Amino acid sequence: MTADKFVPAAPRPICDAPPPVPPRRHGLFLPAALLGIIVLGCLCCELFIPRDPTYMDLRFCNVPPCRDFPFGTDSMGRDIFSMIWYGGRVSLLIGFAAAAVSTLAAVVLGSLAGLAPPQPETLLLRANEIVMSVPNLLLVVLIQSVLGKPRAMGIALVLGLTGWMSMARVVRTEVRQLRQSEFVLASQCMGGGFFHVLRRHLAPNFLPSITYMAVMNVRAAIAAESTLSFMGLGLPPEVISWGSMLSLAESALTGHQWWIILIPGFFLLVTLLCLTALGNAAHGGVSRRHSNL
Amino acid sequence: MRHNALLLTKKLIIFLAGLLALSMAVFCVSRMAPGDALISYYGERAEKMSPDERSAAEARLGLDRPLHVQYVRWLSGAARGDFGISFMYKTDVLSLIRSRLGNTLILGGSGFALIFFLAPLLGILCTRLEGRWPDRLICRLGAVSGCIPEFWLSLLLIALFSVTLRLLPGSGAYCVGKSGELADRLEHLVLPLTVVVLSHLWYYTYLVRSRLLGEVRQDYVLLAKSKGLTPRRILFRHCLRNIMPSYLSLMAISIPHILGGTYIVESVFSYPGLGTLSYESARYKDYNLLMLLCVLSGASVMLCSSLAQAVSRRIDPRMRDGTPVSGEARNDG
Amino acid sequence: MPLLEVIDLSVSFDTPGGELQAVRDVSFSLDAGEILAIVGESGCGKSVLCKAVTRLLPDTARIKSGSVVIDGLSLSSMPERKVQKLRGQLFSMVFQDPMSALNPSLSIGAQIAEAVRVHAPCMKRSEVRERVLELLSLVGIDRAADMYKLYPHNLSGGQRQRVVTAVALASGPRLLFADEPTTALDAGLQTQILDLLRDIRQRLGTSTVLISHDLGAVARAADRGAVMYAGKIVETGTTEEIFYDPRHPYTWSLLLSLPSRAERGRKLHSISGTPPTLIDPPSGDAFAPRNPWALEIDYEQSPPMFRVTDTHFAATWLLDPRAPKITPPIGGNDRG
Amino acid sequence: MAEILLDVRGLTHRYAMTSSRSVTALDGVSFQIRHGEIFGLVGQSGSGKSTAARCIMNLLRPTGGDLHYKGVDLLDPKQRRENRRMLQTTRQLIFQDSASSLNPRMTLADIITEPMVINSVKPPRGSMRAEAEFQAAKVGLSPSCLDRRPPELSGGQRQRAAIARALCMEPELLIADEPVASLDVSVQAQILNLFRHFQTEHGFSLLFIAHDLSAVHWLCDRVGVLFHGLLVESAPTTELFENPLHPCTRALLSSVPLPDPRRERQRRLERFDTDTLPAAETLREVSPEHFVLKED
Repeated sequence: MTADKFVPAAPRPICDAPPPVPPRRHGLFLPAALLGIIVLGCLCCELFIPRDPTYMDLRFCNVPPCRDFPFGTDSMGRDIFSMIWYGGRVSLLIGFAAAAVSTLAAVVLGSLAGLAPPQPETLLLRANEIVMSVPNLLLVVLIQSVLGKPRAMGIALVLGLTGWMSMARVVRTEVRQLRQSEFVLASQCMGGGFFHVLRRHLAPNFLPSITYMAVMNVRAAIAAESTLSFMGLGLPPEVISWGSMLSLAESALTGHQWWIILIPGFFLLVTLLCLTALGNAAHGGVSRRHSNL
Repeated sequence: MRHNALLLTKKLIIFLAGLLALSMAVFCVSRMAPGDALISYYGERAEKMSPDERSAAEARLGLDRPLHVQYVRWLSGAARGDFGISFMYKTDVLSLIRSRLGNTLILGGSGFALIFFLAPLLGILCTRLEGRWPDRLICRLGAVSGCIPEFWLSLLLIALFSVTLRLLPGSGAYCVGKSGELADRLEHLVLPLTVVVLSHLWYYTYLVRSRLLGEVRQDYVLLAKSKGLTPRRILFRHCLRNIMPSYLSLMAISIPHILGGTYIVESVFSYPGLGTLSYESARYKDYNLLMLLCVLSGASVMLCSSLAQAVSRRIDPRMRDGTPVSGEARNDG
Repeated sequence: MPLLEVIDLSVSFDTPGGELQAVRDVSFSLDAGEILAIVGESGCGKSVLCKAVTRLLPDTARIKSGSVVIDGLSLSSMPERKVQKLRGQLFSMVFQDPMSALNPSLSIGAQIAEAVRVHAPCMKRSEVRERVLELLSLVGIDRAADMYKLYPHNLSGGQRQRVVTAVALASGPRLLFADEPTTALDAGLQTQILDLLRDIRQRLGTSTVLISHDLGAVARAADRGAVMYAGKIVETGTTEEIFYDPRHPYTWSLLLSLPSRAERGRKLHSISGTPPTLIDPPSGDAFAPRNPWALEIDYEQSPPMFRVTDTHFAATWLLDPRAPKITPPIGGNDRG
Repeated sequence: MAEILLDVRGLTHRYAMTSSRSVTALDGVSFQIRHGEIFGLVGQSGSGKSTAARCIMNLLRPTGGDLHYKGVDLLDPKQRRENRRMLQTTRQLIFQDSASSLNPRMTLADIITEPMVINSVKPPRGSMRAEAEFQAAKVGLSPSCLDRRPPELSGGQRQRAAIARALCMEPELLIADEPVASLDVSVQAQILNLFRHFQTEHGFSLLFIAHDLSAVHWLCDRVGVLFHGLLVESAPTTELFENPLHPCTRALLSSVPLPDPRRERQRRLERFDTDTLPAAETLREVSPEHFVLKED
């Protein structure tokens, strides 16, 4: 140590900004890739499916998986491998269409309730409560009977119309919270109009939870379609979807044809799981504070 | 005292108005739907009827009147406790429901009880071991079980336990002629109950877990810890107590939800309960049955949500004193 | 022998950005009946230090080195179960926000009674009640019997902090850690709570470690002070020494930036820049980049604790005999 | 004497708690702010300081009283609509908590230029980015901060950004609601210096709301003391601190901590009980500019 270091230091530039926080990594690759494969496979199924999925070849009923029929055939002699990809289209379409309807309804009605003065708000909430009080299954059947013969888009509409209620409540509370937040007040002080506040402040803060809800709606709609079709309330067995494929499952139970139950169900489950993982990622994790316990 | 009576009356009026609105909506929707109600009464025969016979039949069932007249007739009957007859079963709707209600209550009630007790226990386990393998395992399993559609899970269980292993019965509530035997009933209950519990348990566990995780991040946990309390005591006496109001009100709201969840399970397992009944009534347009089922479930939902409010008002001292829980003191700094 | 002795304590957190060194080689001691104030700005590690000493840190924190000895018991090497038995009895804590530190759904009587009963499980109901009432009047709450059944939201901020203090005192601890007990309160209430701490020391002989960012609180309540910056104690001494004869440039800057010291209308002294991040902190004196009195060596080597008097130590190269003499902006014979 | 910019007369606000119960946050508060003056509003927490600020910014609708700003009646919707642009640009508010008053999903550059975007002002320095850089440099923020979002920055940096946002429209009345309450001592000094510097440079009027009396003493020209929604005393700063007349003011002054152990330990708190406050009082001028609430 030398004495010449004991001299007043020359002023040095001060680094003001803290270093950027490294982005957190989610284990998202697997679900995204799986879902991508399933969606792509369903969309481009004409390119690779070996047989016409609607063709009923009565010579080959209930064939277990083998080289000709990788996933076996069902009780009407259709090739399950082809049906999976072809029917997935319908299932995914219903899922996305229904989610679009229900998310739209939830966002519009939820925001209305969140922005409305107390009196109309209670009215909206009451109405919501009454609709929610009918078991979902009954509601679906009711609306469907109004709409008439089951078709894919009809089912999507029905599922969309019955799936928005709880989402609307979430939207309402979020809108209320955001509306009272100080940065919205600040923007109003500066003269920001309704649409400015909506575009610059509400929507960006709102997007994660909307995405989450939309993804969860897709998930719920796909599951509901399969349940309905299985119970004979949805698509008839002639219209191929994962749900209608499973509607043959009950007879397959007694005949020990496991592939008829397992394979479509497995695809269904994988899709639902991937959607859940993606939805949770969009929602963001739990708060980063530490447990005090 | 007077204040309370007034409040109660107000609630009662809101409740009745809600039921009225619900019944009106269901009435309109179901009658406007295309399809033939006579099929449920006369079966195949309805399709071969001549126009005269048809109108006679409709007149006999009161279906020829204008919609509002039909509704008023239904309403006045309902006020006297007469909900009409089921077109399909040709018996009084009320007694029909009464005969099936018990089965649904056994399945749904025991499922509800299991979920009600297991969810906090699992939630506490997860909170205690947050981030370690049991917590992660429960979360993963929960995510999977929450995704499986109920009917498919039922199919898998039936395929495994009753078709392949032949251990447990896969359909019905009891074997023919054994409706009084407890063991037989229990045996029939195992599989449907498993499905009901598995498909709902995760959701509630997750809720309890995330609430508890929020609680253990509060400062009062540190104070309790610096008193010298053990973590278990803090969890049970402080954290669990604090989430109880919201948990109880959530569970109260969920009663109809869990009961509704049994509908699908019932129909897969051909379990004679309200689920199969409501499904049939909607499908075959058994108007009176449908109306009563909807009104009943609506009433139960509304009752349960008032129950939920009452419960949380009673338990939470902040609500009991009439102070809003949050957003009141914020106005001034 | 001092009641509390902390030697070379270092605490780190594992964060996504790397290892955050919240507390770095901190040593201090506290005698029985003494009030020591640890002052510093937010993020300097004073709260972490307090929680590390009382073993209340979350799982993500690691005590890397050092030892904590309270009343001859080595706390840092003790299993958690044993520490649990000592909490409340040997040492106890008062927290910053009295609203969140009290459980909102238990009555304050129940919360104090719980603290009484932890270490005296055989006590009778009536005795517990007696003791709770005694504690409530000790912390200056009138009409204790009426307050017993009230809930935290029924009380005002000052009363809540008094209740928290009562909880902390329930089992007669010898050492009290008060983590920013006055931050959430109005100035008048701050003074009252600080006076309460002194009053308790007077009556029960409880030693107190007072953690604060407020120099006024230190001036009112503490016998000794320790100034913390970027995870280290940079200066320690009696309160008089810290306020009337500070030696560390950071202490100077803190005192000079107070508006109550400044002349009306004259620019306030302010510290430029922001504190360093404690993830990978700079070598040398962490305060050097913001220090107008910095020496070249400050950027290279961190200073040791230089002795000023037997009670007064400061970690700055300015106290080295080789350093140039500068006139301190505060100190010498300046009496405020 | 400069002309009056903001005239508050008999401002009253009640928060409705339930249909039957309400809490009076402001009770007939009157004060004036002149051009180029710093007016401090002090009081304990819950004395109605923030409510006053929000009423003046038209964020809350007062239950009674008159508010005039530059001759515009702030409570008259018609006049407000006619002068909308003037009101939006010349009145600015800085909140206490910069963490919640800045949108966590916007970058600092966007935050600082937001008022210009809203009022579609053509940036005098070419682009919005250049404008943001200019304003940031003025408040001492390095340009590297401009692409960050508020949660990544320290409290002091966020509050600087909030000030930059308020100043970029060159306001005539700046209302700062406890702008330094949640900041550290050294950062507080930086921010207070900034206020002082900009006030002398731009000559705007500042309504400075605080509970820290030493900061108010250092910064303000005139001070008003609020107590439970009542303005009990208002006077030029030195006059108020040297000659406090109302017991509330004296109690408040006696609670200021001193960074000096010997004097601090001798300081005695003056107690003041709410019950001793007489029911009917009016504000009277006892010496020039010094108003005290006195019994009729």
